[in-house]
Amino acid sequence: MQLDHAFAVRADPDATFAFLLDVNRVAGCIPGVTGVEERDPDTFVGTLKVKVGPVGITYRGTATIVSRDASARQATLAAEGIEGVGAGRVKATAVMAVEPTADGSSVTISTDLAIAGRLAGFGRGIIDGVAKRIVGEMADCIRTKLESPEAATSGRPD
Amino acid sequence: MPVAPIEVRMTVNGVERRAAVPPRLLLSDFLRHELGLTGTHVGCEHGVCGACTVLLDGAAVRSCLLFAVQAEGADVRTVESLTGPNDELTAIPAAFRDEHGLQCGFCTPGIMMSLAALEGDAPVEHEALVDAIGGHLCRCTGYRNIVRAAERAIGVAAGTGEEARDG
Amino acid sequence: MKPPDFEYARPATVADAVSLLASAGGDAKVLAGGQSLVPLLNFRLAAPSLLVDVNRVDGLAHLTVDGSTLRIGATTRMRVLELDPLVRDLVPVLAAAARWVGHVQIRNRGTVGGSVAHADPAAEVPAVCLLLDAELVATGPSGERRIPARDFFAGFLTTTLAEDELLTEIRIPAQTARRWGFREYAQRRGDFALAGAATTVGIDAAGRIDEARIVVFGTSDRPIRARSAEAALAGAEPSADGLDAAATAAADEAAADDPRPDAAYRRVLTRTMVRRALEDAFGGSSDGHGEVR
Amino acid sequence: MAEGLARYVGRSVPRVEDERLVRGRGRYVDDIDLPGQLHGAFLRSVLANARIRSIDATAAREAPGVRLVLTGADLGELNAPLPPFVPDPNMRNPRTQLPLAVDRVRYVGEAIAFVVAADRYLAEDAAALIEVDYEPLPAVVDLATATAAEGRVHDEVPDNVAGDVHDSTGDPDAVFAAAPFVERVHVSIERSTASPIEGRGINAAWDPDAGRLTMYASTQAPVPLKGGLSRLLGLDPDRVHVEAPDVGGGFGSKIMVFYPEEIVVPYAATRVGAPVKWTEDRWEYFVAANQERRQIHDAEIAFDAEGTILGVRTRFLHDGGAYTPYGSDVTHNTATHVLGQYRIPAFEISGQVVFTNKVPVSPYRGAGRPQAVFVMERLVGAMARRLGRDPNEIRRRNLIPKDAFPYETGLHIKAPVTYDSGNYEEAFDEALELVEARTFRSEQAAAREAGRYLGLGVAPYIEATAPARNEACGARLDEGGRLVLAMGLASQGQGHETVFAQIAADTLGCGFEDVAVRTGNTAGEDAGIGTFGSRGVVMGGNAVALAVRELREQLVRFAADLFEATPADIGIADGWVSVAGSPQRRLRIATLVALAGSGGADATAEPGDDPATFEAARRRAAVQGGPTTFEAHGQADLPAMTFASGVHAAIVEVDPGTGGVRILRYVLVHDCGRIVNPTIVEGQVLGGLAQGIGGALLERLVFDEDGQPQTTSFMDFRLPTVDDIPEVRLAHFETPSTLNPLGVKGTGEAGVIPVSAVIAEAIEDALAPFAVRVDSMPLFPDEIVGLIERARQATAA
Repeated sequence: MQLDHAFAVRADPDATFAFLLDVNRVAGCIPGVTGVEERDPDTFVGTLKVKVGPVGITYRGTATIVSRDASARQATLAAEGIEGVGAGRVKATAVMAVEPTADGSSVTISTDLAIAGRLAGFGRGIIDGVAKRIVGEMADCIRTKLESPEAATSGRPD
Repeated sequence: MPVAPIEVRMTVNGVERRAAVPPRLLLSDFLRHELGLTGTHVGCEHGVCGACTVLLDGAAVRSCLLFAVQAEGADVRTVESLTGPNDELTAIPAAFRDEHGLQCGFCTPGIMMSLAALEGDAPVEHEALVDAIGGHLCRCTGYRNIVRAAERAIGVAAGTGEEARDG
Repeated sequence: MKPPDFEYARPATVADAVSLLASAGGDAKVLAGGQSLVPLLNFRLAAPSLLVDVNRVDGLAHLTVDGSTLRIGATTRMRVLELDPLVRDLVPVLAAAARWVGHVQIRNRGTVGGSVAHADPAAEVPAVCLLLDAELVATGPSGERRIPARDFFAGFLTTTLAEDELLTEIRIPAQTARRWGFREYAQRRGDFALAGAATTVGIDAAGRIDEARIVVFGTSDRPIRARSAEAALAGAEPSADGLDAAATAAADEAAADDPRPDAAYRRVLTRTMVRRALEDAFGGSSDGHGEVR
Repeated sequence: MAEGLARYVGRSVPRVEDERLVRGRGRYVDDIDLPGQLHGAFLRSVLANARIRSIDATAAREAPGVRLVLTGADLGELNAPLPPFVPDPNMRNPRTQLPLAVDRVRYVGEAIAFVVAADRYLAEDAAALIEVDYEPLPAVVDLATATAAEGRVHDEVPDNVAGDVHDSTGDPDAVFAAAPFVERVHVSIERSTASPIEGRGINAAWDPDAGRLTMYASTQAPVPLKGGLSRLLGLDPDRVHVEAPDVGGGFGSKIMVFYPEEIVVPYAATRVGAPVKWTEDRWEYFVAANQERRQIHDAEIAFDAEGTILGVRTRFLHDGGAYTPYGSDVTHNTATHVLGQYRIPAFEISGQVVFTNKVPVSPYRGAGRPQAVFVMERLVGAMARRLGRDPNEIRRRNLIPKDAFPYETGLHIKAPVTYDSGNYEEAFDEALELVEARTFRSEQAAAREAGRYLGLGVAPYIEATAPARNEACGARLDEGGRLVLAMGLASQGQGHETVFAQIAADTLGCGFEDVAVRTGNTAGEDAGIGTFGSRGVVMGGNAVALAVRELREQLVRFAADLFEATPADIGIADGWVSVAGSPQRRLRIATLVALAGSGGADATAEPGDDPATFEAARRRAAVQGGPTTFEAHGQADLPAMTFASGVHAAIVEVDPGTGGVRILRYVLVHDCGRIVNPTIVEGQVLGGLAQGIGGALLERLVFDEDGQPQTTSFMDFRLPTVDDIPEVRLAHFETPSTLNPLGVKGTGEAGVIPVSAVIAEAIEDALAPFAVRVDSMPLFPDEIVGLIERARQATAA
């Protein structure tokens, strides 16, 4: 499943791109992510609790920055998670790109999402709805943090 | 460790039943496997097929979408109640037999219970019969004979029948 | 397909229910009719640690009139909404909408509050709440608050209710515009709507439309008020062209946000539903009617 | 032949099954709780194609209530590829699955581990604790591109082709080269599933002291299961007993022999020494019970200006899923059925059975036939368009005439394809009459004036029924004179108990209520194959007739001795045995049984017996000797399939604003030879029609690009409800089969076969103003709107 999200940020493109590569800070913006630990500069482990209405599934997994191109301000993040209890899995590859604009930056995040397990088969747009909501909230949060006065300094998720 | 059982008391087909059950035990499983009332069938466990339909305080409901603990103090009726004290068939099962309203018989008890909920209001509008049957999946019959059985057992209020449904 | 283990509580008061919800730290779920929640539990797509069964909470199953407002307790069954003369009389579009909810066996158990709090984008009652500017009453640890419907539905299965808040009542103003229409379409009767439309319209003495409300549902992540379509109708005399234009405007408005691959189809379908709902509303009877297949 | 079959055969005798079923006293597998009952749950693959690096069941083994956890490694030698249902020379790469996957999974739903616990809830809890470390591989999902896909379902099969099918008759190349007209179509039929309301289920009990395994299974084939189980588990066949109790529908999906669960569950029972029950839940049914229907065809038709069909050719791809236990079986049905009722001198079909990372395929009611009719009738539609003729005129012109039977198609699919009997032209005319085809064009024109879009669709079809030669019946008269039939053949709602009792009662000359039929139980009869291919009444019914006829002869000989008459003068009717010419000399069948059993000694007269005759018979019996019991065995061995046929026609209305299709009236003309029970036959046909409507308008299994099934609930896979079933007009023809003594043909699948073809043509006809083409099934509202929108854009451009 392909999810495309674009948003504008009133912040410098390089600062924005740096933020996107700071997994700890981005993770703090993904609703339901907890316990993020750094394995190496590009690999992180953590837990994602997907919670939308009554749907609640916890995935344990890793996120890896598989490529980064500072000059083009483009990076690719691959994440994979396994259900804490149950056999389900989730895999996502997100291509993030930052372009300069007149009043800041425009960010695009193209996510290729694959979900396996019962959630995948429980149709009628649950996944679309859940994924769209997570990416939407993440984008809002990133924008808010980048545009807040302490954006440049704070390294910790709230 | 599993959550401790909870005491539940309900009346099933006129008989008071008590048991200590885990909160997550579905009413359908309670009826079938704790009480041995296996006439209530389970076809999907997500509330669509209707095979598990029973009467809860007179209303047709999916027993796979209720926990047994929720039936505390309730009056539950299952398909077994449609057979009379002398083993005679009441109107609804007799009509299903007479109209060939079943084949494999798996969905039948649920459908008959949805119709049993209408018995007190008989005769009803044709639409009410179709509405009641509309909440059930039958994979064998193609429904026509189920509708005929329902019409025969419940009775259709004058002027609401579907004319010449079969040509 | 058996549910995971959970603790179960059956409070008798709103206060107890709220404190139980608060005690679970966001890991509790309210069990009302259970017609959406229990399937998710059986599929093990939900795993709350505690279910708070509100079916026996005192004073939540009422259906009363307060001035010109219909007050519906949260645990009122959908079947009551469908059949109660009070609803048919004061808010006929709501009674019609209720008839489209699942099948009778689901409506016998499903609750009005449950449908509203579950916030399924294809659900009928939330659409009518938005249509008629309903107020949703919730109680949390810090007391009661009233939330206008337009601020309540926040996205796919998502509302602005806090995790420790309990929806207790739905307050729906009686229809002032007596003409109404309600349409939805699904591949099978009883299924979630692929798209639907609810409308109320009023006509003044001069035969002009003095009030038009249109809500589209099933196309986005929440029900949508089709403001531009309403504006196009307001003040005009009803005409076929006018209804066409309003339907197109509503479809454009609603389809813009549909992420699914069949969005183009939904646009066509939405247009049809709005057009037909309006037609019903303007059709001969001032009482209108929804399409019942 | 069939003389004397009059009292019950042909009548709508009420079903004996219903007395228990309507009381809620049916006994389905999950209803059976044995002492010490344990419950099982499977862990199934969540990926469509992956290597398994490791399986860690430690936590599951320690979970509350768990008695046993089995992985493939725990099965030892038993974990070998399961036997194919049918060995198939067309399969160049036959593959069957392991009972439990070990290092590779090939579809979402493939079984990996089995947990046995105190109850199903605990078993599911524990199964969720098993950790499987997967290495995902690219999934092969899309049939059209599967042979060139990046992924491989089986590593050693690079093109994912499992087998090839080819057959032809006449000289198609020459015919097409010389034909005045040729039209081509490309059609696509989606994957679907049978979806009985009861899923599969098994309850297996092991008695270690007796070394005896008893298995209750929701299956269409208890007899082959028994044989296979004793082989696979190394048990004496006498100590394995399989029973199909009441079965809540099957439609093909409950005959696999072996499904992995059918070996794992009984094996688990032998391991724990207690009964183990596994009841398939709905999610499991959607990911683990066999599926069917997905085929893509390129087809062409050669014809002349008069509308005579000269030849048909088709190439196809068949989605076989991850394993091919049934080989090319479904595609054989397609090959046999494309020509249908038409006289077509040249035909060629060729195609490939292709592996995909989806649930394996086996026949689902219709089984390759709906695809065949869809291809043929889309071709007829294209031909009619080209010639500017009414398609029904073309159909009528090309039907095989009544005097052409037996009709040799020239095809040889396993055996020569020869239609035994038929009356196609009259049935076709009847269908057009019933659907009011003659007045429809004016009805359609008037509707279009009013902005409504009505269309007519028609399709004739044949159904080759009763494949696989053998079925058996044991018949005996019990002490009370009751005729007891034991059959291995299982019933899934077809009313076998009733139909076989009708045949038996008429064959013997007893009352219907004096016959007891026990089906699906290998303890009573363990020869035979199973219920599939519309063979129950043909094979089973003829086995019953053979057994009871033999029994009757025994009784007649005995009576002739006692009555001092010649056997030819003995008559049996209504449960009375009498002598021709002196009807007062009569005794009950029960009396004769008692006389035989005791040599006259303990026999007493039954009410109504003629006292003088009884006394004389008793004295004769004392000195006469003769049989002490009456028992017979009948084995039907019918070498060739019999061809049922029919015509469906429908008027539909399409709503361009929603894409919705409403069937306004539906006509079903049907010929299954001699009819044993008209009500039951009607029920079969109507039920099939409902499934056909589902297959045309509602039901489709969807897989995403990773092979994840998207339709695993009854919310997403939509079976028709009462609202989706139209008014139906039914007519029966009875053209007896010449291939069996009863003159019967099968009927189980007839209702479903032509429905997609009929609905497709009707939609196309309704939307003729937009000139849309329907070339796929099912067709959903969004696709219908899409067709209209595209047609509008094309017109605009």
